Amino acid sequence: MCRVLLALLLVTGIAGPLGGQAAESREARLARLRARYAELQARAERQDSLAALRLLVRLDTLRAAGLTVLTDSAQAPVLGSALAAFEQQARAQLGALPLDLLRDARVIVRFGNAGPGWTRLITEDAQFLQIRGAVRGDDLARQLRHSLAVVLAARGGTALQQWAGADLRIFADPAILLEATYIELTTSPARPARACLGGDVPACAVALDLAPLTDPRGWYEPGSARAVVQRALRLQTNDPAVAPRYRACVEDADLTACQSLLQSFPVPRLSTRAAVTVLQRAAAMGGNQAYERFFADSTPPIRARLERAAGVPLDSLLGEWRAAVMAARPEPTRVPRRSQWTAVLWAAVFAVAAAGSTRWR
Amino acid sequence: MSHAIETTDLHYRAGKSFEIRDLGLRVPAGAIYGFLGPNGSGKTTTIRLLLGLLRPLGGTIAVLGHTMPREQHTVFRRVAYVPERPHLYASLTVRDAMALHAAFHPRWESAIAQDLSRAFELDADARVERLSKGEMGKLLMLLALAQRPDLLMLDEPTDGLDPVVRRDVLMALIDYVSETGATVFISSHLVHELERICDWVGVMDRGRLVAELPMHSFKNGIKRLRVRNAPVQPGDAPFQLLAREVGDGLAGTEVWVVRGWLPTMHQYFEGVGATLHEVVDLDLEEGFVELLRTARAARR
Amino acid sequence: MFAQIFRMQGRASALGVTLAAVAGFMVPIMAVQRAGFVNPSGWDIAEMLTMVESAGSLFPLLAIVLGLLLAVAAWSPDHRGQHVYALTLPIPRWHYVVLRFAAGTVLLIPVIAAVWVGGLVATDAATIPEGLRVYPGTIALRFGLAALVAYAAVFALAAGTKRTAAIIFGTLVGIILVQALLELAAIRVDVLRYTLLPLTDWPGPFEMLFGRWMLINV
Amino acid sequence: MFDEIDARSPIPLYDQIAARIRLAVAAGDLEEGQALPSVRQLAARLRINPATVVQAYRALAAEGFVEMRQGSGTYVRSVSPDRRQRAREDQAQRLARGVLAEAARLGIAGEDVARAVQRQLGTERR
Repeated sequence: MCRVLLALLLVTGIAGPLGGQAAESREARLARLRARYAELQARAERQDSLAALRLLVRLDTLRAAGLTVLTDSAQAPVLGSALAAFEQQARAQLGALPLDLLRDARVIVRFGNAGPGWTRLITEDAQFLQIRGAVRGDDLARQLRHSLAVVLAARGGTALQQWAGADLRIFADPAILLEATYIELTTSPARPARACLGGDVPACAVALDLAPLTDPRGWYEPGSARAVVQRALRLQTNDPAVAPRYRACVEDADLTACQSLLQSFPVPRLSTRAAVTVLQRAAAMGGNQAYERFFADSTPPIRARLERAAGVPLDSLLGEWRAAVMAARPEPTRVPRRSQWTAVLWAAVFAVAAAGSTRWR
Repeated sequence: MSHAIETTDLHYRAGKSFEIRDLGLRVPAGAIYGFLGPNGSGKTTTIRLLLGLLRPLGGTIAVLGHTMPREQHTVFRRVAYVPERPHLYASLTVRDAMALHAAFHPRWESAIAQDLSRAFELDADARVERLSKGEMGKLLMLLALAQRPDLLMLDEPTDGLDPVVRRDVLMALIDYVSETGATVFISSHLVHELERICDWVGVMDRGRLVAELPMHSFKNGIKRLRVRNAPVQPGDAPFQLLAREVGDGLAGTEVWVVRGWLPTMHQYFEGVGATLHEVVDLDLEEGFVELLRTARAARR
Repeated sequence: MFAQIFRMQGRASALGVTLAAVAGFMVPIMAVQRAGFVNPSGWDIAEMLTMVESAGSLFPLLAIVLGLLLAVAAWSPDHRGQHVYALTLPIPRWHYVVLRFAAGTVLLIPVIAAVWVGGLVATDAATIPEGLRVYPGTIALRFGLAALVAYAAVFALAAGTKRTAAIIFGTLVGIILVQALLELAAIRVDVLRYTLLPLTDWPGPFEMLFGRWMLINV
Repeated sequence: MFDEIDARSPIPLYDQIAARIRLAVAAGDLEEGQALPSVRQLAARLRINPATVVQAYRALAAEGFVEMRQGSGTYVRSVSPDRRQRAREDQAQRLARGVLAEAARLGIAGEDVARAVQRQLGTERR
C-alpha cells in the first residue's frame, strides 16, 4: 500500500511544479502566436479597409481631442459616449492639446469580428484591441488614447520614437511604469544605472541616454562586464570569432577582451518605458502646457525638450524623477494573510477528512 | 448485567463463501468461556465482530452492557484483546509497547506489568518485531492483564506456544481471573487446555453456534455405551442415539454414542434383551468431535 | 497519550527529518552561493535573481518530500498491522487520527527552523546590492505552510483505505490522459486549466507550493 | 501432591483434587490446623478454573476434613483416627472399583483379579 502511495505522490509532487512551469511557458508561447497572427491579419485588413469603407459603409466623421475619427455609422452611437470620455481624459493628462500637431491625423475605428464573443477595434496604425463581449465606452476610450499616443509619437520626431518608443505609453498608469523602472534600475548591470540608483543624478541622465557616457571605465564594472559576456555568449563558446576573447574575458578576467566583445553589444540604456516615466514626470512638473511645449518643436535634442516642458533644468527634473522611482519600490514580497489562512484551513480540511475516514478496514 | 457478551441473530457475510447467520452468543459474566470450532468455522470472525472490528449485516451485539460498535471506545476501557495475529507496532521495544499501552488505558496498573514482566523474563529493550512467538504471546497477555480488564477476548492466545510458555501464560491468566473475577472469552484449538480452565463451552461450526452450555453438562451430556447383542432398532429409547459402531473389544459388542444419558436408563437395555457393559464418559475433545459429527449429520 | 504517539512517530521519522533539516539549511546557502551573492565579483543582477529563483524551486520539492515522509511515517505502522491496534484503543477514531496528525505537524518544526536559520545565515553571508532585499522569514513561513499542506494532503490520502487512494489517483491520471488525448486529437481545450491548475492558485490548496521562491528579490 | 491431575479423565477435576487432599489428611501428610493453598494459588498452579478448587474445598468442608474460615482461607480439621481409617477404606474401595471396571472391559473375571492381588500382596510380604 505504501509503495502505491509513494508513486502517486511523487508523480503529483514532481509533475505539479514542473507541470505548472511547463504550462506557463506553453501559455506564453500561445499568447505570442495569437498576437502575431492578429497583427498580420490586422495589417491585411487595414489595406483593404479604406477601400471597403469607401464602397460599402457610410463613414461618420467625429472629432475628439483634435483627432478626426472615422467609423462605421452603425457604431457611431457607441463611439459618441466613448469620445466624450476619451476627450476628457486626454485633456486631463495632456493639458493643452498640441492641436496643430494633430491637424490632419485620422483614426479609423472599425469594428472587426474576431470570433464568437470577441470584437476587434482596428485603428490606422494597425493597432488593435480585442475586447470580449460588447464594446464598452472605456474600451474604446483606451483604444483611442492609444491611437492618440501613437500619432503623437509619429509626429514627435524619430528621436522621440527611439527614446520613448513608437507607442509612447504616456497614458499608462505612472505608478506601474515607475515600479517597473525601479526594478529595471536595480537589476541593470550597467555602471551608470547602478550609480543613478545610488543617488548620482547625472549618472541617471547617462543611463537614460540623455547624456553621453564620460566615465573612462566604460559601461560596466570589470565583474559585471565578465558576467554579462558570460550570460550573453555562453551558447556561442565554440564560435571561432568569439571563442578566444570569450575564454580570455570569462576565464582569465581579461577586461580588454571583455570590453572588445561588449562593443558589439547594444549600449545598456534604460528602456523606453523608463523614458516615458521621465516624460510623465516632466509633464507633471511643467503644468498644463507641458506637452504642448514638448511637442511644439521636435528638432532640438530630447533633453532640451524635456527641460522646456518641465520648465526646470534636466538635473532637477531627473532628481525628481529618481525620487519618484525610488518611492515606487515594490512592496516587500510577503505571504499574503489570506493565503496563510487558506493554507492552514486546507490543512485542517485534510486533517478532518483523515479523521472522518472510514474505520472499516 | 447478567451476561458479559450477548448477541441476538448476528448476521455477517464475507464474500460469497462464508457467512455467519443468527448467531446468539450469551457469555455469563465471570465465566471462563471456551470457544471451540474447527478451522474456518468463523471463530476469529466472530471475535472481530464482537469487538466492532467488522461491520455486521444485522443483529445486535452487547459487550459489558454496551452496544457495539457504537460504544466501542468506552467498552475498550474494560475489554482486553489478544488477537490471533500480533497487532503491536513492530518498531517499538517491549518497554515502549508497555508505555504506549499504559498511556491509552486509564486502568493500567504498572505493578501487574512489572510483576509479569519479571515472571515472563521479558527483555524490556527487545524490539517487538524480533520477539519469538513465545515472548510475543507473553507480552500480549501482559498488556491485556495489566490494563485490568473486566473482559478478556483471547483469540488462540497459546496456540503454537511451547508448553512452558503456555503454562506461564495460563497461570498468569488464571491468577488474574481468580483475583478479579473478570470474564474470559477464549478461542483455542488446545481443547485439553480449555477443558481445564473453562466452565462454559461454545461450539461454532460453519458460521453457526451448534452448542453453548456449561462445561460439565457438555461433558456428561454425551456418553459412550458398550452394549452386547444390541437391538437392531433402538425403538423408543429414553436417550438420543447419536451414533453406533461395532465395538473393538469382545465379539458382539457395539459402541453407542448417546446424548441425555441418565443412570436410571439401565432398565431399557434389560427390556430389549441387551446387556449394558459399560458407560464411558467422554472428555471434551471426544464430546466436541461427536457433537460436530451429529450436528453436521442433522443438518444434511 | 500524545507523548507516546509523538515518541513513536518521532523515532520513525528521525532520520528523514534530520536529513530534511540539513537540506533545508543548505538550500538557501547553496542558492545564494550559486547566484553569486557571496563576495560577488560583479553584478548581473537580473541573471543572479533568476539563479536564486531556480535554486528556490527546491523549497517546494523539499516541502513535498517532507510531507510525504511524515505522512508515511504516521500511517505505515498502522497499515502494517491492519489498524487493529489503533481500532481497539479506548479512544474514538477521530481522536487517534488527530494525535497522529499533531505528532507529524510538530515534526515539521525542526525543518522549518532549519530553513529559516539557513536563510538567515545565507543572507547574512551575502552582499546585497542597493535596491534588493532579503526574505528569509517569508521563505521560512511559506515553506512551513507549504510543507503543512503537503503533509496534510498525503496524511489524508494515507489515512484513507486503498479504495479512496485508488479513486484519487485514478481521477488524477484520468485528467492527465484526457488532456493528452485532446492534444493528440488537436482539440484545443485546456482541461488542465479548469481541473488541476486552480489547485495551484488561491484559494486552491497548493498555492503555497507554486509561484516564485525568492530568498533575495527587489 | 497434585501433579497428575487429569482433566480428560471421566472423574471430575474437583473430585480428583478432593480425593488427593482427603488421602493426604488420612495419611497424616496434612496435620490438623495446617492451611491449604488459597483458591487463587491452587487454581493458578494447576491452571484450572478457580470455581473447581472452590467446589473441591466445599466438598471436603462438607465431609468435615477441612474448615473454610471467611477471609482467611481453608484449614485442615482434626480428624479422629477411625475417620482417617474410613477415608483410607473409601479410597481403597474407589481404587478397586476402577481396577474391576478396567478388568471387565478386558473380559477378565473378578475372581482372577482378586487372586492376582493376593499373590502381589504375598510377594510383597516375603
